[in-house]
Amino acid sequence: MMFGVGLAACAVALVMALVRAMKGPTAFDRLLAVNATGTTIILGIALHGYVMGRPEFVDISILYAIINFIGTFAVLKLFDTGGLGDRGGRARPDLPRGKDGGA
Amino acid sequence: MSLAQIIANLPALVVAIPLLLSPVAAMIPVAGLAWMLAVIGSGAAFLCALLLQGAVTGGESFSYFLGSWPPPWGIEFVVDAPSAFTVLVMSGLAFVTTLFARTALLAEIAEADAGKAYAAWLLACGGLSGLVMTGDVFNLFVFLEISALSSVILIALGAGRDRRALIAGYNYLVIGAVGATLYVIGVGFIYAVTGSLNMADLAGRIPEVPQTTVVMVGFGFMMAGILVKAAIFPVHVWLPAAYAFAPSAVSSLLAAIATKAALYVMARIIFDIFAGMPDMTGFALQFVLVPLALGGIFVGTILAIYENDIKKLLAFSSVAQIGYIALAFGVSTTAGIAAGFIHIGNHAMIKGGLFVAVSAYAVLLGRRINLTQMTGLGRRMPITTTAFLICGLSLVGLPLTAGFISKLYLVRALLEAEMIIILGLVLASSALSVAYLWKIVEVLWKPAADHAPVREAPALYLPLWILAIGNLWFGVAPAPLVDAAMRAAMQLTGGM
Amino acid sequence: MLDNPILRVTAKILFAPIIIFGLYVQFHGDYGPGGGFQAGVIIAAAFILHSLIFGLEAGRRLVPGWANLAMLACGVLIYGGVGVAGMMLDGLFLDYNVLASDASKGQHYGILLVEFGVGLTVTGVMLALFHAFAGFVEADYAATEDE
Amino acid sequence: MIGPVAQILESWNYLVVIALMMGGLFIVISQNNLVKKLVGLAIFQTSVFIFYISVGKMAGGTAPILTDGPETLYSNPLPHVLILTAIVVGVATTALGLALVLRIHAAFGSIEDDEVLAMKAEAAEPRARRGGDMGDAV
Amino acid sequence: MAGYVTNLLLLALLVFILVLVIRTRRLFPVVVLAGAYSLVSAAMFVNLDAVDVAFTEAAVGAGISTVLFLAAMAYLPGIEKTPPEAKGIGHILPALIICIIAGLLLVAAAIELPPVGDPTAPPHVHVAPRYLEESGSFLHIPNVVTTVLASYRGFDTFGEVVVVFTAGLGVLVLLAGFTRTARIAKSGKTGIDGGEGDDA
Repeated sequence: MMFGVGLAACAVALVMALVRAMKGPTAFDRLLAVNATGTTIILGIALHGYVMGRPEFVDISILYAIINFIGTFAVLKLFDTGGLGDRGGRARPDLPRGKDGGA
Repeated sequence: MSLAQIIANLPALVVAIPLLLSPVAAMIPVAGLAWMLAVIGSGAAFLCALLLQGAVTGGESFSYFLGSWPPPWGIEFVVDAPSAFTVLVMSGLAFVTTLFARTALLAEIAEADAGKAYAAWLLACGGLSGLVMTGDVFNLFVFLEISALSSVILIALGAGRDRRALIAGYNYLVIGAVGATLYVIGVGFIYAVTGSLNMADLAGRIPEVPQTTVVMVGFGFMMAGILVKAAIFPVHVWLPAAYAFAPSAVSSLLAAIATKAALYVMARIIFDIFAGMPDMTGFALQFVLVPLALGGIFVGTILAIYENDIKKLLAFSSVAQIGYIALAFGVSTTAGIAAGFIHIGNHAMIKGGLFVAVSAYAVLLGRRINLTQMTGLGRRMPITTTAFLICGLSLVGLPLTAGFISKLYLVRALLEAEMIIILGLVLASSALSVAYLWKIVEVLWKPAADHAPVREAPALYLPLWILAIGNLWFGVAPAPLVDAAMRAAMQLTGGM
Repeated sequence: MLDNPILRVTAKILFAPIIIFGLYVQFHGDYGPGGGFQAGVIIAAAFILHSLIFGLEAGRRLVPGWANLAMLACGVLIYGGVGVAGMMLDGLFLDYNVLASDASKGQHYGILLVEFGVGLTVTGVMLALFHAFAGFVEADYAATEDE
Repeated sequence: MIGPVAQILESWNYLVVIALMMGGLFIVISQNNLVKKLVGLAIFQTSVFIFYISVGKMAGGTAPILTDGPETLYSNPLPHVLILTAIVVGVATTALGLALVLRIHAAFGSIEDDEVLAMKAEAAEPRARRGGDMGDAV
Repeated sequence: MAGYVTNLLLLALLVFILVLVIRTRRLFPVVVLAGAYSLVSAAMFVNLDAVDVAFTEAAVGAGISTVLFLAAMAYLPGIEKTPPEAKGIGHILPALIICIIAGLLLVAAAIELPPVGDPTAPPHVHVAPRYLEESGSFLHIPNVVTTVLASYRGFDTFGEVVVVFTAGLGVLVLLAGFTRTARIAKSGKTGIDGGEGDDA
């Protein structure tokens, strides 16, 4: 029961994060919202395991936590330096730099 | 490995040798050594295919259980007359084109890339052989992708000379991936109602499935995917650019073997997996495949007549020839299918030879060539051009060449099936194909403005003349080819 | 590359645990979700994180280009090697039953080796992909000339 | 089972997945942008994966990792294996496609299909201006 | 029941993301949305008992693919030029027709399929039971997916490894290779790869 409630809470948080991702207003709001979406899904997967009676699949959550971290980091680096390489790729004047540039 | 072990594992070796030599070739930075590996790999695969062909001459068929798991639980390789025939044609042509690839490929790509290029070359050979051997519908998808991705690499290698090769590669990749995904959707639907992935098992289970709509849709999507890969009109759009902008050596490999595997798979799906649904496949053949094949024949031929770039011209001609093969399968009698297999073999030799000759010109001229630049080449390179001419005449179907045998059997099959109108159309398109060949021949022997000295590319003689003589040989003594194709057709149709 | 000490320390702290998690996924694949492919991606992710924070050149010092190429080739060779070993021991291609005296044990060895091959190739390829993409220099290719 | 309506309700998973597939396919066919085509391809393929996994689902079943407990129902592992392979193939396709897009952008300066095609036609004409001198081309 | 509701929610999310992808013109959000699509489908795989698949999809679709797209985005224009639907219906009509026809065909077939989860459906009774049975009794490996992947269908996995290898090879040739021009390479300037290229 408790896990079910937790799962429902995750769903609510997911929707809220998505609303923020849609509304913005800055690119960083969206980025944080996408990150939060990932986090709620990590939690959701972990709780889902308990609800379904197979809690040993927490591995997936750990994996996604790692991936989410690296992914967010890559996005930030792209915003910051304009590329993922040492020289930062080409100059990207059209990339959002704190100002709104999302959807 | 002892000889007995090799004999026992021939079906796996045909596929595994090229695939396993490929990573080794990728690590070798020396172009010559990598080429040696490619020759060894394709040569060994050719030998295995010859031995396999020998093993099925008596009309037997056997299957090879990978990992010793019996089907339908494991994956099996099917060795019977059709697969042995197709794999023999493909590995033979792959071997011959590999022989000449050294000079031709190095003329067009950087030497430092050669190791990886030969690795991709071996992957394409192994992937296409696997496509033919496998008896599992999902494993077929994996091989479809191996061959597609490696072909894309090979095509994109042409970017060193012409940036349009990149677009050709991209289009082939995306169109091919969509085709493969359509195929996978079809397999998924069939799996959902049969629970099996093994071709033989499927053939037994499909007639008993109550949900006929699912079977029909599954069949349709599988066929749609394969039609894309086989470059049947109107989904042939990737083919002309891919052949034209790839390095010449790659064009000859792809033209000789790439679409043949997909055509074989098409025959396998229609006449083997879905043999238990003759109404459905008959309808699909008569009202879809035959019209598309005829469309391909005419569109390909007419576009070839108006094309000025020699490689693109040959590519359009390939679209037309693929149409002939599809048409022959569409007749769906034993004689028709046999005609299809005969033309698979002959067209591989014809197009292989023509593209090898074009590569020889390209090596000499050092650039992509259109017809005007070929003026007078017949006088400067008589030996190469004679071989080119033999293959070209074979393409048109002149008596005493292999192409004539193909046309003969196709015409006989059409007569037998009483498809007189289609017969007339085929003959008309054959006459049209003389037009584009004549266009080339005229240019080749026109006196050139400058009297350049005779210059040949002797390194290419051996493979080129193997193919040219093959065209003559199978035109005069077609019995081995025809017999093998007949056996293949008999086995596919169940000896009807 | 990035001077932020927090990031550098975080990366250093995370590097080893990610790889250990990858190895866990690799060898625990028989008992839980995971296997060579997933492990390969995770281990490659550790190296990608390293390259993101300390720069591509540092990443290349850690895994030089030739080593990377060898990784992706050797994985395929190990997988195929297990198959060939099956043939040599009078079995069929990829037949693990003959690898040990007991068929069940042979299957265990076979699966372990094969998964290792998968892991090696995938690690190599993912790393090579990241380095090729992030280190791509457009200007080098812009000069491609048609003929 | 009971009637067509009940049947549709029981297959809703399939129906939504088919809509997703076609959405992905639509992006691949209709879009001009080469990157968006690849994204569409990835979505198309992922939707097909969901279809396969739905086929393998067993009501009341659990993940096909055996437990010591009493009689448990397990979902069908075969589609899972197939899709593992297909995911890998998908990422391979995406990576190769992206590499080609980068090279196309370097060579043509555009990643819009129609613009690049227009440039192709231009490139097919003789290009006397550029000459054969490689010196300034590097 | 919880599984049923979760499934519904996730499917709705997927549709939502797909619509966003079609409508968004900036490529950067499109790429991030594609990652989110993968992630949501990974959650869906967990719900449909495919934990191994979820594991892979999360690692590959949401992880590696997104990072690769991001790395590529550094060089590419960030916005789509006039999308075809803005130019009028004529530009998207053929695609629309193809998709609708294909979709209707699939729907016609899907209605006939055994319902999701039906334990008597052919896939559950034909081949798979042997895997579930033998994996425990003969191979002694609890994860049946691993057994099938590496042993029963080991050849598929061999092909899969070869595909990955091919992709790696292709990207090395294309992005760190020497295809620029054969002539540059021959004129002695081989191997200019800016320091980071593959030097093997």
